[in-house]
Amino acid sequence: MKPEERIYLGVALAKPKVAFFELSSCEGCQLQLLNKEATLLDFLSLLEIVQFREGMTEKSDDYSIALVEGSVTRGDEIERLKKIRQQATTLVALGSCACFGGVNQLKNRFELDWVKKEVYGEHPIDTREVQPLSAYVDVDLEIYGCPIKKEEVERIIHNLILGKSVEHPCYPVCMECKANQNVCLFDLGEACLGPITRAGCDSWCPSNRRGCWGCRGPSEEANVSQLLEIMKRYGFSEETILDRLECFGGFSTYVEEVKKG
Amino acid sequence: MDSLPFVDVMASSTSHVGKSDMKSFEYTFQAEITNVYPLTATEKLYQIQLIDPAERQRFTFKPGQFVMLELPGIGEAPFSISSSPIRHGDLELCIRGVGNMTNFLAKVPRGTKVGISGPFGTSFPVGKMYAQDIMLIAGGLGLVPLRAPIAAVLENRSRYGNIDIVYGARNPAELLFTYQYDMWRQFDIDLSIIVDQGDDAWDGPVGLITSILAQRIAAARDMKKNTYAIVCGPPVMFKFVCDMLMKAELPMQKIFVSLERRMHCGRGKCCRCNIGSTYTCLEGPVFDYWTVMNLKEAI
Amino acid sequence: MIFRVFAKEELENLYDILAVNHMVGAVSKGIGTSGPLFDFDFIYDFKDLRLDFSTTIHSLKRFLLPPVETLSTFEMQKETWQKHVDYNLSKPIVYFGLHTCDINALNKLDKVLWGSVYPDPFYAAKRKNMFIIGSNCMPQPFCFCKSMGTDTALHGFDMFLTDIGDSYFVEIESARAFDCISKLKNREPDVDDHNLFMQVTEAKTKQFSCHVDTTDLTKILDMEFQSEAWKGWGEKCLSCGTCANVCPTCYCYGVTENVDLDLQKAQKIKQLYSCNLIDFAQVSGGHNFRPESHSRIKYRYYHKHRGFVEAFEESLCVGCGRCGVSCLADITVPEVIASVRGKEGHNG
Amino acid sequence: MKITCDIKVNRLTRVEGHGNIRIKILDGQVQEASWNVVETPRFFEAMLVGKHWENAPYICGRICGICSIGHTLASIRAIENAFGVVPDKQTAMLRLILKHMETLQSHLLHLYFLAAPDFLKVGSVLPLVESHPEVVQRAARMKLLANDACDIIGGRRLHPTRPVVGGFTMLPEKSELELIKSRLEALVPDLLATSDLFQTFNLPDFVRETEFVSLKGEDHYPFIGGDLLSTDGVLKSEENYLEMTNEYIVDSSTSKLSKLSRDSFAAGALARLNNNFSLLHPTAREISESFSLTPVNHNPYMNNIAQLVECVHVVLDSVTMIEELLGNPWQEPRQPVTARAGLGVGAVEVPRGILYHCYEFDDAGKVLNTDCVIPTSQNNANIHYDIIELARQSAEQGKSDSEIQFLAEMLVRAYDPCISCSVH
Ligand SMILES: Cc1cc2nc3c(=O)[nH]c(=O)nc-3n(C[C@H](O)[C@H](O)[C@H](O)COP(=O)(O)OP(=O)(O)OC[C@H]3O[C@@H](n4cnc5c(N)ncnc54)[C@H](O)[C@@H]3O)c2cc1C
Ligand code: SF4
Ligand code: SF4
Ligand code: SF4
Repeated sequence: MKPEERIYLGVALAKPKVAFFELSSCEGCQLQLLNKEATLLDFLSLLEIVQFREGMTEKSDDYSIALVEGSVTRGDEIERLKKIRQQATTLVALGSCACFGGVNQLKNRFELDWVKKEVYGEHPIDTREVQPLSAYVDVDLEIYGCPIKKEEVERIIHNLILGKSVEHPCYPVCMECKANQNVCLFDLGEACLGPITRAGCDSWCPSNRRGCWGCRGPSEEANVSQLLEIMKRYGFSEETILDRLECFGGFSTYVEEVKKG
Repeated sequence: MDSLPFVDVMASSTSHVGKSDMKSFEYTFQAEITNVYPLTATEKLYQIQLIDPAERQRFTFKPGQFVMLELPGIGEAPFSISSSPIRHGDLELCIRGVGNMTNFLAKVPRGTKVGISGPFGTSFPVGKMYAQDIMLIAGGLGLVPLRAPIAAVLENRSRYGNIDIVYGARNPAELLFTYQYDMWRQFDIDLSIIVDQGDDAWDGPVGLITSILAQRIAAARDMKKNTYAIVCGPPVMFKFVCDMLMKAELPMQKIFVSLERRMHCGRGKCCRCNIGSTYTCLEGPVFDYWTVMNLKEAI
Repeated sequence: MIFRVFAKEELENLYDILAVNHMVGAVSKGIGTSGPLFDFDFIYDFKDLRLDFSTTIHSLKRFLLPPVETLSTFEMQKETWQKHVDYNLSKPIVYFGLHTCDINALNKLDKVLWGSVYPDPFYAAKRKNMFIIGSNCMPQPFCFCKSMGTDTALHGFDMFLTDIGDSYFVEIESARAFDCISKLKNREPDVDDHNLFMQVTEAKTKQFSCHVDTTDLTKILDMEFQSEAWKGWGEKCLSCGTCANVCPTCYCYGVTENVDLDLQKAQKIKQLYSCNLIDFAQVSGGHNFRPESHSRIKYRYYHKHRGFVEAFEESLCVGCGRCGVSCLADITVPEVIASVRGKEGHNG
Repeated sequence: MKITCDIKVNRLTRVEGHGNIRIKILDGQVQEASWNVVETPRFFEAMLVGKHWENAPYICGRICGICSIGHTLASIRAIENAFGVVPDKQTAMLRLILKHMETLQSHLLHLYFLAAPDFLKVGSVLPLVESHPEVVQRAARMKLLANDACDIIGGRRLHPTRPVVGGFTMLPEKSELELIKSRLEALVPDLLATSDLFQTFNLPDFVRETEFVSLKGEDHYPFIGGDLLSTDGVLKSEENYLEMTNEYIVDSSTSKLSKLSRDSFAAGALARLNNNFSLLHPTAREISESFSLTPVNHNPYMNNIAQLVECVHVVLDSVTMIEELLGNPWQEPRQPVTARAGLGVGAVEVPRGILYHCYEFDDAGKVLNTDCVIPTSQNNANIHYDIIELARQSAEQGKSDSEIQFLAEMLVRAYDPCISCSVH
C-alpha cells in the first residue's frame, strides 16, 4: 500500500504500524476485525499491519500499536507479552479475555491440579492461574467485549490515529437498551446485568432478548449491591446472579463479596 | 382525506443571525485561525477571524460572552471571548489544552478553518459601571474572560474610576498575558499579582489571592458606594473572594461572577450546564452574586 | 372548542381517511410478568390499532427527540470544509390515541424547545408535522397526572376521543380535524352525551390511587436541599438513565463528533443523555459538579419540580409514572417527593 | 539428487491458533516430520463443572471464535438430548439455516483470505486488494451476506445471542428473512465466479489413503445430529461418539489426538462429501464433478474444493428452507425446558468437521462432566501423517526446501485447522 500522507484539519496523521497478537483465546476478537466487510478496506488503509498471524504470512517486529487478544495462562505467554510491551508504544488489550481474563478465568474457581487432571488425566500439562494482561504489563487502552464490537474498535483505533481522546461510556447498558426501545428483560422474567455493565455494545444482548452477562465489565461506579437486591426481589437465585457476575471476570471483586455473603 | 399538508418550518426563515430564527440553531460562522501564540506550557492564544467580511463586521458581542468553537469531526466547546468588543469578528481566544478538542486544537496549524457560533450568554455590564471603581479578580484561567471587559474599559478609560486587577496563579510560569502587564499599568490600572509558589526569578508576593485582595480592599475608596467587582476563577476561589467582598459591604448586585459548567449547545437545550433549571449558557455565564446565592449548588 | 359524537363503528373510517399518512399508535408488545405491555410504534393495519391500552413503556419521545440524531455533517475539502445541516424533516405522522399526559408532555417540551430563544428546528420540524388524536384513559395504579394537573388536555391535539359507550365524544381543536370528522357519520352531542362525558371524567377522577402533594413544592425543595432523604435515594439509584429515557419530558443531551474512516466526511451527533449519569456535569480536567449519586437524583427533581416551575409556572413532570414503573430500584416520584416532605409516600 | 533440508515453521500463519511444522531430511532420508500443536489449553471441560445447564452453550460457544455458532448448537443439542427436548420443525430449520450461514462465512474466509494467497503466491490477502480488487470485493460481498444472515437469525455472527436450549430467544422478522433469501439467490453468480477462480488454481497432486469420518445423512446432506459414519465402514450412533473418536494424548502436542480403523482419520468438508455425495444439492454436485471431486477422494488439498462445493449447497438449501418458513406463520420461538439427570451428546458438523459436545447432569441440571471433541483435534493426527508422507514423497521427488515448506504449509491450511478450538 502507498504511504500517501493523510491530513486532517492541517494535522498530518501517522499511519501507525500495527501488530496483532493472541494469547489464550478463541481468536474471535481478531475475527471480528475481519468481519468488517463493509468498511474493512477503508479501515485497513488507515494502518500498516505488520503482523497478523491469523491473516498473513509476512511479519515484522517493528510496530507501534500492539493489539493483544487473550488472557495469560502459561509462562511463555508472560515472556511474549513483556517483549510486546517493550516494543509497542501503545499496548491495547483487545477483548474481555485480555481485559479481565474472560471466560478462561472460570477455571480459577478450582484448584489448578484438579483442573489439569479433569481434562488431561495424569498427563503433565503446563498451565497457570488465568490473568488479564494488566497483571503483568501496563496496558494503555482496553477494548472490552466478548466479542468486541467491531464498530467500537473501528472508532477507537480511528480516534487513536486522529489524535482524539478515547473514552468509554461511563454509563451502563440500560441506557443503550432504552434507546433501542427494548422491553426490559426483568419485565419478561429474565435476569440482566445491564444496570451495572459498561455500555458501548449498543445493548447487544438485551436487544436480542437475552439478559446481559456483563462481558464488558462494570460501568463507572456500578451500583452492584443494589442490583443484587433487585435480582433477589425478582426471584433470581444467588446461583443465577453469580453465574452472570463471574462469567467474564470483569466483576471479580464483586464476586468475592457475594460469595462471602 | 388526502395526506396531511407537509409543513416546512424553515420555509419562511431567511437570515441566520436573528435570535428567534430557526436557522441560527446549527449555524456556524466559518473562521480561520490567523495566528497562534503560546502563552504558557498549556495555554495558547488563538487569533480567529470570521472569513466572510460581512459576517465579520456584523458579529458583535459584549464582554463576558462566549462562543462555541468547533473543529469538525473533533469536537465543539465553549470559550470566552478574550478580546475587545470593538474588534467584532476578529476574535482572540485563550485556550488551555485539557481534553479532546482543546488538545487537537493545539496541534492545528495557522490557517486552519474552524467553526464559530455565538456569541452566547450574558455579559459584564461595563456600561453600568461608568464613573465607578472596578475590581477585577481572577484566578488562573479566570483572567481569560476578564480580558474582554478590561479591553472594553481601556477603550474608554477616562470614563471609569480606579481600576484594580487582582490576579492569582499557581506559579510564575502559569501567568497569562505577561506581555500586557506594562500596557495595562500605563493605562493607570493597579495590577497586583500573587502566586501560590514562587521561583528563583519571582520577586512578587507569594500566597493566596485573598491576602492580596484584602490589601486592595483596604486601599479602596468606599466600596459600598463606588465599586463594582468582577470575579472569575476556579470554583474554590469564588466562595472566599465573594465572602470578603460581602464583608467589605459591596452590594451583591454589584458583584459579578462568571460560572463554568459543562456545555454542549450554548443555546439552552442540552441541559448540561443547568443549575436547577437555570441555564448557565443563557442566564449566565455572568451572574450577579445575588442570583448565584439563589442557585443551589452554584458555587 | 367544537364537539361532535360519532358511533364506534366509524373509527375504522377515521383510520382509513388518515391512513395515507404514516400512522403511529400504541401496539401490544406481549405480556410481561406484570401484565400486558404496550409501546408506540408504526401501525400498518387498523386491526393493530389499540385505544384500550395502558401507559406505554416508552413515551412518544423517540419520534420527536430520537435517541441519536445527526445535527450536521461536514464535507472535508482540501483546505476547508462545508457544513450541512439537515433538520431531518419527516413526512407528517398521525398519532392515534395519545393520553392526556403525553399530550401535555409535548406542550411542556414546546416551551423549552420551541418557545424560548434559539428554538430547536430539529424538534420543531417534527412537532409541526404531527396530527394528534387523543384518547381518554383510566388511571393506572402508578398514575398521578391529576396531581400534576395533566389529567386533562386543553390544547396540543387535533381531536380528542372520549369513549362514552357506543360512541366517541370528540373534542375538535383544528380545522383539519374538523374536516376529517365531517367525512364521518357524526352528530352534535346532546344532553345525554354531555352527561355521559362527565360521568367518564368523574369515574376517571375517582380511580386515582396515587397522589403527589405539590403544595409549596418549589419552596420545600429549596428548604430540604440538604435533606437526608436524598442520600437514601442516592444509594438505591443505579445511575442507569432509565428514568430519563422513558420520561416524555426529559430532553437533555450530549454531543459527539466523528470523522469517517476515509477522512472525507464528519458528523456532529446528538445523543439523548440523562442527568443521573455519572459524568453529566463533569468537565474536562475531571472536576464533577455532581459526583454523588444523590446529588444527581436530587438535581433531576430540582429541574422538573422546581426550576421548570420557576421558569414556566408549571412542572416539567406530567405524572405519567413511567419513570417509577421502569426503575428497577423502585424509585418513584410520589415516594421521593413524599420523603422530601418528611412523609411516607404511597405508590400503586 | 539426494536432498537435505531442515524446515521449522513455528506458529504457522493464516490458520486459526498455534501450531508448528517440522521436517528434517538428510540425504533424501526423512529424519523427522511432524505437526505439533502448541496452543495453550483453556480447560473448558473443567470450567463448566458444577455450573447450571444454562451456562453450557453460553460458555462453550466461546471455545471457538470462528465456529461459535456450531459450538453453541452442539452444546444446545447435547443438553436437549439429555433433557429429552425435541426441537420443533421451525426451530430445527432456523438452526440449520444459521448453521449454513456460518459454514458459508467460514468456508469463504478460508478460501479467499487464508488459502487463496497460497495459490496466488502472496503472503496475505492485502496485496490482492490492489492486484485483484474484484476478487477481494466479491469475497467481502459474499461474507457480508453470510454474516448478516447470522446476525438476523442468531442475533450475532460471533457468540450468537438468540439460540437457546428449547429454541430461540426471539425470531427474525419475516421481511428480514425475505431479504436474506433474495440476497442468497443473487449470490449464485458470485459462487460460480469463485468456482471459475479455483478452476484456474493448480492443486498439488498428493494422495495418502486415509479414513473419513462424518455424520451420516438420511435424506439431507447432514449438519446437525444423526448417526456417525466412516469411509472404512464404521457406523455408530451419536451417543456412542467415543467409539468414533478414541482420543489419546501425546507429549508433543497440547491437542488430544484421535484414531479409528487406522492410525488417523480425517473430518471436514472432504469427509462429509466423501460420505454423503449423493445428498448434495444437484448444482453443488455438478460443480464437484467439474473438479473431478467424487468419493472417495484421498487428496487432502481437495478439502478446499469440497468447501467450495458446500458453499453452493448451503446457499441453495437455505433458499429452499427460507421459502418454507415464509410460507407458514411463526410458531412460539421457544419451548419450555425441564432439567433432569442424565447424559446427552450433540454432534454437529462444523466447517472443519464433526464436533461433539457431551454433558452429564445431576437432577438439578448441574453439570457433572463435560466432554468436547473438536474436529481439528480429530484431524491433527491425520495432518501429522500427511506431513510425514509429504516429506517422504518430496524427498523422493527431490523438491527444494522452499517448495517443501510451501507445500507443507499449504497442506496444513487445506485442513483449515482451528487449533485454538482443538485445545480448549
Ligand atoms: C462559558 C465558558 C467559557 C469558557 N472559556 C474558556 C476559555 O476561555 N479558555 C479555556 O481554555 N477554556 C474555557 N472554558 C472551558 C472549556 O470549555 C473546556 O476546557 C473545553 O470544553 C474542553 O473541551 P475538550 O473537548 O478539550 O475536553 P473534553 O474533556 O474532551 O470535553 C468534551 C466536551 O465536554 C464539554 N466540556 C468539558 N469540559 C468543559 C468545561 N470546563 N466547560 C464547558 N464544557 C466542557 C465540552 O462540550 C467538550 O467539548 C470555558 C467554559 C465555559 C462554560
Ligand atoms: S433489559 Fe437489562 S439493560 Fe435493558 S433496561 Fe432492562 S436491565 Fe437494563
Ligand atoms: S449486553 Fe452485556 S453481555 Fe451482551 S455484549 Fe453487551 S455487555 Fe456484553
Ligand atoms: S418524571 Fe416520571 S412521572 Fe414525571 S413525566 Fe417523567 S416519567 Fe412521567
